[in-house]
Amino acid sequence: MAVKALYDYDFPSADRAENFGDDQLVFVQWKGNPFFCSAAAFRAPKAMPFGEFVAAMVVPWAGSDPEFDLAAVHDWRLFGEPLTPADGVALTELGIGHKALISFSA
Amino acid sequence: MQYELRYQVLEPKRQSYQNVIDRFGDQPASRYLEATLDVEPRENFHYRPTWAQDRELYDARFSALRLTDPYSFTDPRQYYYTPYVTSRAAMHDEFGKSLGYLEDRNLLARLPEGWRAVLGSVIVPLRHLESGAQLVSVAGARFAHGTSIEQCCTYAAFDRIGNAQMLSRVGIAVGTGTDEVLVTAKREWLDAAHLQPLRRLIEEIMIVEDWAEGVLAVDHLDKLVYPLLYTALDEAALLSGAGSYSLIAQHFASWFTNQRRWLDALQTVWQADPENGAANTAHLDRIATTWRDRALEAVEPLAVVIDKQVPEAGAVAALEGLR
Amino acid sequence: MSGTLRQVGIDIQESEENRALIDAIKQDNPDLTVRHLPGLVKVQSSGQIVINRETVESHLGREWETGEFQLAIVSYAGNFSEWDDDQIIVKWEH
Amino acid sequence: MSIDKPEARVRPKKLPLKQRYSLLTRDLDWEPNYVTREQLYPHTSYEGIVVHDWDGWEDPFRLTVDAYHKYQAEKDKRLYAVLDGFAQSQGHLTLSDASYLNAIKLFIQGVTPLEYAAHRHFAYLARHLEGPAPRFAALCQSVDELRHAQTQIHTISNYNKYYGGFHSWSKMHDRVWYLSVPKSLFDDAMTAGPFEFLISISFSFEYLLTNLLFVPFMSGASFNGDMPTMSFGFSAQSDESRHMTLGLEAIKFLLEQDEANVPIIQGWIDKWFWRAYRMSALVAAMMDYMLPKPVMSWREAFELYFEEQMLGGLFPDLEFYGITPPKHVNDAIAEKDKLSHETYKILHNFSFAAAFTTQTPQQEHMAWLSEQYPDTFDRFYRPTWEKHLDIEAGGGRAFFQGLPQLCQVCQIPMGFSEPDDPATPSLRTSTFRDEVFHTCSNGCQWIFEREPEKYVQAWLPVHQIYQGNCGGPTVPDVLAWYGIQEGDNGEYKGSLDQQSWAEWHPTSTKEA
Repeated sequence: MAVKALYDYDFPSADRAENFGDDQLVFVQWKGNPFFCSAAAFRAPKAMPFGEFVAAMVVPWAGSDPEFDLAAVHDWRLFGEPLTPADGVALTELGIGHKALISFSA
Repeated sequence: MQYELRYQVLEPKRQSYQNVIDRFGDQPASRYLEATLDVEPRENFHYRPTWAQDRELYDARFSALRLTDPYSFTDPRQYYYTPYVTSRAAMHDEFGKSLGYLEDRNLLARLPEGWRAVLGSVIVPLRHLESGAQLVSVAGARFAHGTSIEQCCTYAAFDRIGNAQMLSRVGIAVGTGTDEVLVTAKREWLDAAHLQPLRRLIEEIMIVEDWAEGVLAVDHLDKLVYPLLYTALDEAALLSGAGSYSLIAQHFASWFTNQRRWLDALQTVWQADPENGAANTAHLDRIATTWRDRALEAVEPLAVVIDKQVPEAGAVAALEGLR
Repeated sequence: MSGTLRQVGIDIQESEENRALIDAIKQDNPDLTVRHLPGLVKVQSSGQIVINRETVESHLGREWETGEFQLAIVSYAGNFSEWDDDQIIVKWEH
Repeated sequence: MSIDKPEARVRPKKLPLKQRYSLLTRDLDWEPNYVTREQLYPHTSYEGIVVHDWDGWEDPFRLTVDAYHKYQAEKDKRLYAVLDGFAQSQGHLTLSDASYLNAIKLFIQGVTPLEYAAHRHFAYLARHLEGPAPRFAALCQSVDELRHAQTQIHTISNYNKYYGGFHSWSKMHDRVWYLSVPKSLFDDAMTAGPFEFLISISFSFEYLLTNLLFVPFMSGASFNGDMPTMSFGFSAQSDESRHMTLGLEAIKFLLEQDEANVPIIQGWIDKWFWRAYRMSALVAAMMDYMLPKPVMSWREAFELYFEEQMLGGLFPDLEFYGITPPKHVNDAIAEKDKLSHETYKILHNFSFAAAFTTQTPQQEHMAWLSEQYPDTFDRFYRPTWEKHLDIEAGGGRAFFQGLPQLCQVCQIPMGFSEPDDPATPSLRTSTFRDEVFHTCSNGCQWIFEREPEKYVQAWLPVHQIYQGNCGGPTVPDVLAWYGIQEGDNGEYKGSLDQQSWAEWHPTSTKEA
């Protein structure tokens, strides 16, 4: 349903990919851990290798839970579907695009 | 014990809200300032209005008259809600007493014939004019930029409906407690020749897009209507045995004095604005050119009718003095 | 649901002045339930609540205009089906 | 008429109240013919609402301007006497605890600006609705709402002198992350057409949910020694009952005007119930977690004010017009045992970036929560709070080290669970113009998909920070841009407010 307006109501998305240049937003959820109220949001280079993304962004965040153990991290998922990450592969090459939601268990 | 402490003065950590402190330093501020300054949102609006293209929810561009800092204007009356309603409660109370006095003695119904006609055909129909002015003022309440300005428009809008109701009550009193005079007055507002220029004018002002131009156009009209009908005519009434009219008129005259205070101050601030002063002055001149003569044309027929009904009123001459 | 006896309610600020008002409401609405919450009194009744000017005046010992009810009311559930010089009625319409 | 022998003191006839009111209000209107109706009221057609007879509008209050001023001046006289007395006697020292004021911080930052927004946009209705009766009712409400904003500013002015977090409420409402929740709701309503605004705010907000939002707040204030807030709250509510009447009259009037209006209005009820209900999550958190002396649980208030009064009372009344209860109402009911816990967890996680402080509930408080929420608290929420307590016992305090994912519609961090399963987060995604959008619930997703062109514009605080629009890349940069001052944010225990409170109450025992 289009928005009813006195004129053609059409505006660009405030968070469209181009507003982030070579970067993008990625959301990361630690499944089954209510210590974190929600998934975290990160701005990361599209070309950032997955391993670097985890080390530079996910670990400092998840590590505020004293029970976090990087070695125990498993079952990565992208929008709920299984994801096979490879540390050296860029986020976008893994299919992790702008505003993607990925999750892990630990 | 905290008991003792209650008799000790605690040093406040700050005297006012930060936005007030930023303007005036850390000192106690009036309730008017705290309730007015910087209250209107400024930025980060989430969605665009469906009813106005190329505008934000709050936008200086709703008028051509602009201020670098909207809060360079503050209301000289320092009205926030409480002093406003308190002052108007007193005004309506006094008006009610005046009217009650006249009603108890049936004095309005017993005005000289000419004066009764003036009330019925000129004064009472103006309740519709007030109602139209309310619509114009309330656009300012929504679209003016800055709380200090819109707040004045808000109270003015409410005043207008109050004035319309006072005039209506006069009409009911002239009709000895019936709606007869109101019904006739409305018919005249719609059809009588002497009221049509005025009605046309207010209808055209009601559709002016720029809220400030609308408010000022009404003001050009007010500057004729109020001095003529509630000051000049008041004096004439006293001299020609219509003291009852004077009892009524005084309340409208004092309202107009009150209304002038913020509106004159605002125009001064518009003209003095460091960035927009010259453009504002040009707009104000254009607005005056557009609406002042039309106001005069609209009020003249009223003066003519008054003089016809009450030859000693001298309304045409009085209007001449107001141009 | 077809019942005309759904609950209606009025929340009234607790104060000396309003005590007489609440007493008047109790008198005119025998089925009234009264619940005290901090700062307010919640009255509820099945079907409707009636407030009569005369009853309020008799409890208050002075003249009372139905318009003054606006100084007392905090909230309500229902519909003002009547509000004139002598009486206020809150009930559901359908 | 000439009278030779004047009769003194003839009591004129008295017009019946209803007729007199009509003469003083709607009879002021006239049919324009120097301009067209379309020129005069250009905003009333595009939403598809059909009105055949504006005179069908009834206003049971019949308040004339003179009576309005008389009653309102009296109300304010009483209110400001309480404020002055409280300030003069340093009444803030008799609050239950300084932590109580966190609720009031949330109030001035989150609610007072909405009062102001309502003031401005009821003026819009007073300009743009075609009928004189609803225009006058809207004008009264516009002026009332200004009153509410201002009495709140004045009430809280005294607290602002002694405590943190109150000082920059207006700027914060424009900038701070959690305040985009209420701000976006009102922006949504105000950017809609006049009829949708009327249904969203007058009906869904004022009638359906105002009791739930305000009355427990004010009872909480009373119970925690905050007489000024209780006084302004109840005083405002007395105006609110007029506003509720406007909301109820608005919906009945529009439904009676034309059958074509019914589905449009049903859509707005569905949307706005969920929008307003989602925002009420902040109130739920406040009621259950922020009051040192809780007065009523969210669950109980929801059952009393919403389920019993609205679903049990109002909706059967609206059924007559073919209106059904809001689309996602069962999700809201299913959430009543969870909402406050999940929301306070969000605030607790992120209060390092807020202008209030939070604290982990202590054992006594948790005992109350488990009593109020026997089905959920011990099983789902207590373990996490215990974990926080353990960390704190070791001298730590865990915050969320980063920024949260937000819901595109309600803008609350995505911290809610599936309606029927507290253990599973509720996450919804939609795609529009090749972009993914995340929402927190069935309700928010439905709202997004109904009008994606609107919600793609949302100014989401987290994304704006990442776009570099909020003062800079670091947390201190953003906090400075928010206007947060030292001591406003973080953990309550050890905060400046708590230290001052301890200093001002030297003999009172300190809570651990």
